[in-house]
Amino acid sequence: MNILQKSRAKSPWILHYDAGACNGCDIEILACLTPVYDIERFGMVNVGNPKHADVLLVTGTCNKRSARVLKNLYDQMPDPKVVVAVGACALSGGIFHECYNVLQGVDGTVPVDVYVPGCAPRPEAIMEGVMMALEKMNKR
Amino acid sequence: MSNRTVIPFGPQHPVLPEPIQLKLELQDETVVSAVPHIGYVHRGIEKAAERMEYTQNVFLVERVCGICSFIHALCYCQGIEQLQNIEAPPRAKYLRVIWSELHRLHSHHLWLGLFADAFGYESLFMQFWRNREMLMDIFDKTAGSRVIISTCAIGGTRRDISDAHLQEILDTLDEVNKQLDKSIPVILNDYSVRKRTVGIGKITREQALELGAAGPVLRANGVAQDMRQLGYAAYGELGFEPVTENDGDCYARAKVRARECYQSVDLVRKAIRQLPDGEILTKPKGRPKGRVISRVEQPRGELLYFLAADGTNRLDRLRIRTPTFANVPPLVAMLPGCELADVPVIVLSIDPCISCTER
Amino acid sequence: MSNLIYYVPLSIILVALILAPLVFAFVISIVRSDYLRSLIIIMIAAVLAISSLILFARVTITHQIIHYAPGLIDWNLLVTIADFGLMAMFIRMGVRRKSALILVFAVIQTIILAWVEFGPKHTEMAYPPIFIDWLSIVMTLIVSIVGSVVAIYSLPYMREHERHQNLTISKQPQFFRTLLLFLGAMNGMVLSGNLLWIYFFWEITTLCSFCLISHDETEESLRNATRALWMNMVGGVGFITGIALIQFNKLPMDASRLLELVRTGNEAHIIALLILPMACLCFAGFTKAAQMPFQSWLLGAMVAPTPVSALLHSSTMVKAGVYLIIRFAPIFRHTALSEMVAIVGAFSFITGAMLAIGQSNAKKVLAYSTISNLGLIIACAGLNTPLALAAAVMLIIFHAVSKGLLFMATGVVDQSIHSKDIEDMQGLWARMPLTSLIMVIGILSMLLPPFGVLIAKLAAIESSIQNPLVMVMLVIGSTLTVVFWTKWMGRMLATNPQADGRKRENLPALYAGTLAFLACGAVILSLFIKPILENLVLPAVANYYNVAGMEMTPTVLSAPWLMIFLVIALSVLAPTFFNHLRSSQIKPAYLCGEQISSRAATAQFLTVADGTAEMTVRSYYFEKVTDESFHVKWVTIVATLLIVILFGAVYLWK
Amino acid sequence: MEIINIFFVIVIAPVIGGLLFGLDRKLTARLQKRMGPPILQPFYDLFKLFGKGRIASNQFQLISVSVYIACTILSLILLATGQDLLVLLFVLALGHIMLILGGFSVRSPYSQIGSQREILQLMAYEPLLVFMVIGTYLKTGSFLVSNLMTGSYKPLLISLPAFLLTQIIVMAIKLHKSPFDISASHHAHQELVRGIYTEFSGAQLALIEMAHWYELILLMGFIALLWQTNLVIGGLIAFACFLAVILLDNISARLTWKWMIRFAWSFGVGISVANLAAIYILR
Amino acid sequence: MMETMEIKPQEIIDIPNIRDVDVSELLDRVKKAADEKRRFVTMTALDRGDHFEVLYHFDRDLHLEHLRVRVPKGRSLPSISSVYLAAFLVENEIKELFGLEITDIAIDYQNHLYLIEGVEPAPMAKDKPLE
Amino acid sequence: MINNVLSNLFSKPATRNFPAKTREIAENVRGSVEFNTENCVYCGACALKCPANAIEVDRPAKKVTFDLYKCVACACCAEACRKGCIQMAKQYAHPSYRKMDVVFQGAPLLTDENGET
Repeated sequence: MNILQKSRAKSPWILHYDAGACNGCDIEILACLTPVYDIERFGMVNVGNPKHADVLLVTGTCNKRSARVLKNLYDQMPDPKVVVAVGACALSGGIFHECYNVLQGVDGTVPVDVYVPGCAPRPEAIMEGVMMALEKMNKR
Repeated sequence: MSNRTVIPFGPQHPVLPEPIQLKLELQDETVVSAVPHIGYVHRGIEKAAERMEYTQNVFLVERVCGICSFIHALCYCQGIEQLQNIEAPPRAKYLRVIWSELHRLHSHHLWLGLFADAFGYESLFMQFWRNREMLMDIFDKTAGSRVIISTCAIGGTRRDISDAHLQEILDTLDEVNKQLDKSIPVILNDYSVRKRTVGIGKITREQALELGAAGPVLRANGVAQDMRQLGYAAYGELGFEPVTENDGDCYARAKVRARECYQSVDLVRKAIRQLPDGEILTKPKGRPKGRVISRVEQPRGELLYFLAADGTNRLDRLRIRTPTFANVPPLVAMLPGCELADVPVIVLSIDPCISCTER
Repeated sequence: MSNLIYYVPLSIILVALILAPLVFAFVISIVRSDYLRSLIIIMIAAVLAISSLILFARVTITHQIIHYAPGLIDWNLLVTIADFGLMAMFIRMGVRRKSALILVFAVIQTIILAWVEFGPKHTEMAYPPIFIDWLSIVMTLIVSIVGSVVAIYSLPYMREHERHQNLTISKQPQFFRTLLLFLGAMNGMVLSGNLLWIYFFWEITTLCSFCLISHDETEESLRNATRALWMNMVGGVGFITGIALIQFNKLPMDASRLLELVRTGNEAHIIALLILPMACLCFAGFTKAAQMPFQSWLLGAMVAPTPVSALLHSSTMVKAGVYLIIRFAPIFRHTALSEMVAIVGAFSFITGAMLAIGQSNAKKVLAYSTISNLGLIIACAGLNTPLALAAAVMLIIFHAVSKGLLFMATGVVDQSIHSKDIEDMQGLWARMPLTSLIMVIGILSMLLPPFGVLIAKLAAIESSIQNPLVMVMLVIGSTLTVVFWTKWMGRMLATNPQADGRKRENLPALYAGTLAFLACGAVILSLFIKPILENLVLPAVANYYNVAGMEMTPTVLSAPWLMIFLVIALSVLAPTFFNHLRSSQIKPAYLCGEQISSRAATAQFLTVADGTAEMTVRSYYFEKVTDESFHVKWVTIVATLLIVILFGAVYLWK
Repeated sequence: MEIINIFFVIVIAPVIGGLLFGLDRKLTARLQKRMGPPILQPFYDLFKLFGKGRIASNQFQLISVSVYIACTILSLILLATGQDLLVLLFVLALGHIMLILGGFSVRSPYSQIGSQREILQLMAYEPLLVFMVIGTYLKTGSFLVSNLMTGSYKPLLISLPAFLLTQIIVMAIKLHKSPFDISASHHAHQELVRGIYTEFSGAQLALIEMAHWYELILLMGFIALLWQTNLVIGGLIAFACFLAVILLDNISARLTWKWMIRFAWSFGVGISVANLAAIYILR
Repeated sequence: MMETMEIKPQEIIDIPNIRDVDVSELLDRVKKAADEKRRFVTMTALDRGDHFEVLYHFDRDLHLEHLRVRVPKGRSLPSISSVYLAAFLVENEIKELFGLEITDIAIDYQNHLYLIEGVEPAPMAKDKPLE
Repeated sequence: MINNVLSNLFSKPATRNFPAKTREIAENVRGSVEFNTENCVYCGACALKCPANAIEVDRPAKKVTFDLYKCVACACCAEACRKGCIQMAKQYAHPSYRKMDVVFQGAPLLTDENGET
């Protein structure tokens, strides 16, 4: 592993976009930031700005309006970038997958690299998902 | 050229955990007008509730909002119970109070943390969220899940809490109370926090009533209105006085919630002390028919479910009026005249839950 | 080469610098052909520039002060007659404009002038009326070069200006007549040693500024011109009172002689006699340099066509005011007057900068900035150390170049986008790359290292340490200055990503030439500021004060300016030329995810009800804090008080 | 000697600066009862940013960043080689203004508002720095650092105590620490997203980060000047100030720009002027 | 699907305190409610096949009162946002999701509150298929 | 606040050092759905009860398809199954690079969306 790859693995900056979640997954992502889970140990920072981000965490049932935003955000991220879909809603629409204003999963809008199942996934699962995504990014 | 600054505030914005856009017009940094633009979270739950069986709807309405999911389920179940003319057993009622109040407690911790974050007090945010994890552990242990606990069922609860866990809850609450004693004074007395909250986002009592505010926003204006006064579940037996403040600004709202934290701790303790033994589930009889309005108090305020059923295993209409939906018009009234820096503080002061609002 | 300079007789140079503009002013007022007019203006400009350079070379090579008596006719008599002629004109204007103020001040001036001319004459002329030293040279260079550049720039500008007004008869002849008259008068003023001559040219500039401000003859311009006239007449009264007092005290009427007297004679006695007249002259300088509370005439002057502003602010008019103060600064050194002059100047510096923050009209920002900068120059004169005076002179030079440049560029922009509002200049970088580049250079040169204005400002702060009050005002004032300049630059640079290609800008040759000339001037002069200061200005100033070397070592000059310049230039040029963005790397701006990505060249976002809205960010003007009318009120009151205190201090000092 | 100084500045300063920022993050985490990132985290961030694909909105951004870092390094070199302090300050200001212009150059709401606020931050701290330099002049009669270092003066802190306090304010403003994280916050949980840095990314952002490291060393160098007789003590004082700023960051909310200007210009300028006045009177 | 359960005859429950009003007198009634300082809670719309049933819920001291109007399909309903500004959001929602025309809403989202172009309009109407 | 942060500084961090140390999972945690098809009679009760329609039962083909990515972990299926074939495992479902369905037909197989193994 060269220094660049090591740095990439050690410094994932996260952009979290809630594409229409019930807040369950979102607060679990936020909980990852807190002292008990403290993802900053891995250098993860929630940067809140696509232009700085390496990892896009998407939660929620995507609808057409948020799909538009999601696409825009993804486009604005610099390469290399990975997308982690978090929670049943983002994977397939979950319990809402048949609702009229729900797209079945965000992978129709942006290419998803890692799927984190659960409703809501535990913080551990989310951390695991991000780390898997980084491995994938370094293999590319 | 217009001499107003026009900027989008959201949908993707780090201070707004949820997607909502405020179209802000500013003069220098003073907000002239703010129009909310929503629809990023709309799923169509009311329609989905007509599609799914009424028993399955419990899981659907839990996911209206992941922060106060239990209370949504509670409101729904109480409505169905009314329609089916059944009553939950006493132990279930007390369990419902325990979980409701723990939800309120975790929601208020979450809010206090986010509120601190809104004015850039990161270490305070960390403090509240660290304490909140204690409550999340309780959910994990008692309900088997951290966020959406799925313990409320029509006619009672799905799970019981063992005596060992009850003791654990009491111990945790002692710790929570101790930590609150450390953190709440910061929110209430710290110079920099007071600078950012006192007098910010002020509305009058008349405005609050006129604009249909709900929950802590209303109570911060001196209106003692709390659905728990209706005495649903076991609240009637626990003795309950709503918390009110009179200033109607962000500081008063924070104070209401801070005091409610202590109140919730007390309520849970009382409920555990008075917890009767017995069944936790009454088997539902027949199918719901008729119309009913069910109201409970969410951490964010009054939650109202309108249920119409015509005797099939599906509902005819489920109408969900969430507190944030009611608090959006007051928010629109609070924003003009404030500073841009205060926008997140004011937006958070109503404790917005957009996924509730849009359903 | 040096021989050549010697072969050109001084008389010819003087004729070229003073008389030629005056004569051609009348020629041009009858020339109707655009072509011929342009030819004459360019020719005169060349003559002025070359003559001033020759004069400069001559004085710097020989290190001498030139006293020269013009021959042929009795010029003194001519000046006297012309003086009264001027007074008559002022009275006529007062009548025509129905302005009691003008009338009163004109009459007062006439009476005092009459006393000076026909009253008891005690002193004989010690030196001939033409007096050329380093200061005159600096001023001549500015007037003749920057002024000429403005004159050339006016050619296309006025053509365009009149095209918009749909005039039936062109007023350009009058305009250029006044312009040339102005330049001639300025040269005359700075090259004269005799106070009465200076006064005469001084009053001509007052008259010329009135004509230029009222050029468009709109209601507003006439009103503002009238105000400019009476305010400058107040200064004129101060000037002539000063002259009268000198005559009354039986002192020589000659700048050169006065300076000498102070340097050699029993100073205390003479200074005591001179201090009140000097206060009067400083007062005159304040009015002309538009110091608070006389700032309103300069702000009103911006209704005139932009070249007029460029001229008034850069090379002429306001510079006449500071010239007068600097000219006599050594005389009132170490007096209460000097301290007060510094405070008045510093006050204008800080309040001008403060008021500029609240303005969105480019010309108004420039006007307040001029007031502020002239305040700084006057503060330097008041600090009255060799270093401070050197700083003042450097400021005069660099301010003239940069401010002229900025006004001219604003004029070009105005003719292109039809607005002087800074907010409307948003994204100018994409639409008019050349002009905005020049503007940015102009602004940077007013503000930051390694440009001359800043270096001079640092020297000013360094010398202000003797006077803590002035020092505090200078420090805070320079901070305020940063605010409005940066805002302005930011607005111009604010472009949409993927703005449809870089348009090549079609700038008329005369515009491009004049702008580029001054922009290069600002850069090149800054590059050589250290040798200029060390080899030319500082020795001259030391000599002026009759001190051996500098009293303080100016540490500001010891900085490795060349290295700083190189590093900055390199850091600008490297990414400009060697690090080009490919179009695929250009991404639209972050608009919270709601930008309209297919049209990234706009800053539109989707909003309420899926409609679109244009993202606009306006600069901050702090309307509540910088309410102009409120601040102008208290500033006027405080500034008036300061001037009262100034005279009081002079009185007490006796 | 000069060469060694310059080498030290260009190569060693960012290493120390990066480590200090790493320490900042670690310490902040510990103050919040977290484990926090490894102390080398800023370097990982930096290398990663250099390896990112390049995106920008216009060419000017590249120029502005390049001038920003060049000026920051230049001012540090000026300090290390004992040059004029006043010149140094304005070279630093040039870099800062170029960064602001870079923020302005994109029509993005947060970057532009961030730039506006950055001007205000500049306005808040600039006089405090200049006053300190003037205080130095009053004691030593020169703006030259070399003069200060070689002359036999008592430690400046004894006669200029107020400036220790103002330098802490300046450092907090410069490093965007609460309560002064107004134009851009480190935590991105701010109404302006990343404020002035919103539109910079990849290598540009990395250069800005690096410039911050230089800047931190510069500011600490400034504080160290207050104990110029023994730079080890000076460095320790500077380090203590740095820790104080971190602590301040963790015990304060973000305040508004109005408050910042009012505070910096009343309290900061007030004690600076009082200190200077005391020197004038006692002289 | 679920095994069919026998439906026991049970008392039909309906919400108390409903007052039926005509569309024409709605605004007057609402104004009266406002004068009596009732807090506007929300509105509920129901699609009853040929007409919409719209309920206005008001609260006073935890006590709910309701107004009910029936609007035939194709007719429009006046907005009450001039009296209760708070109603603008729910009125937009009903307008968009049910396809009931509500006129003069204080802030009108033009049927784009929740849904964007391309999503089927009026999804809550009963004639829309249940998926 | 200063007391709080300083006491934080001098006490142990609250961080659970995941993944180096995983914490004990409480009893009764609804982590993920676990199928044990030995006793399965393909009655379809689980599919009927599932609010997210994550389970499909093909009775003639004796096939159960479980879509992990729709599952909301409500444990309704586990409660509905009379044969005890479905349990809630304590461990949470791990993330994956590809979306995969869990199909049971006799023996459990892992397949992706296209039905490939």
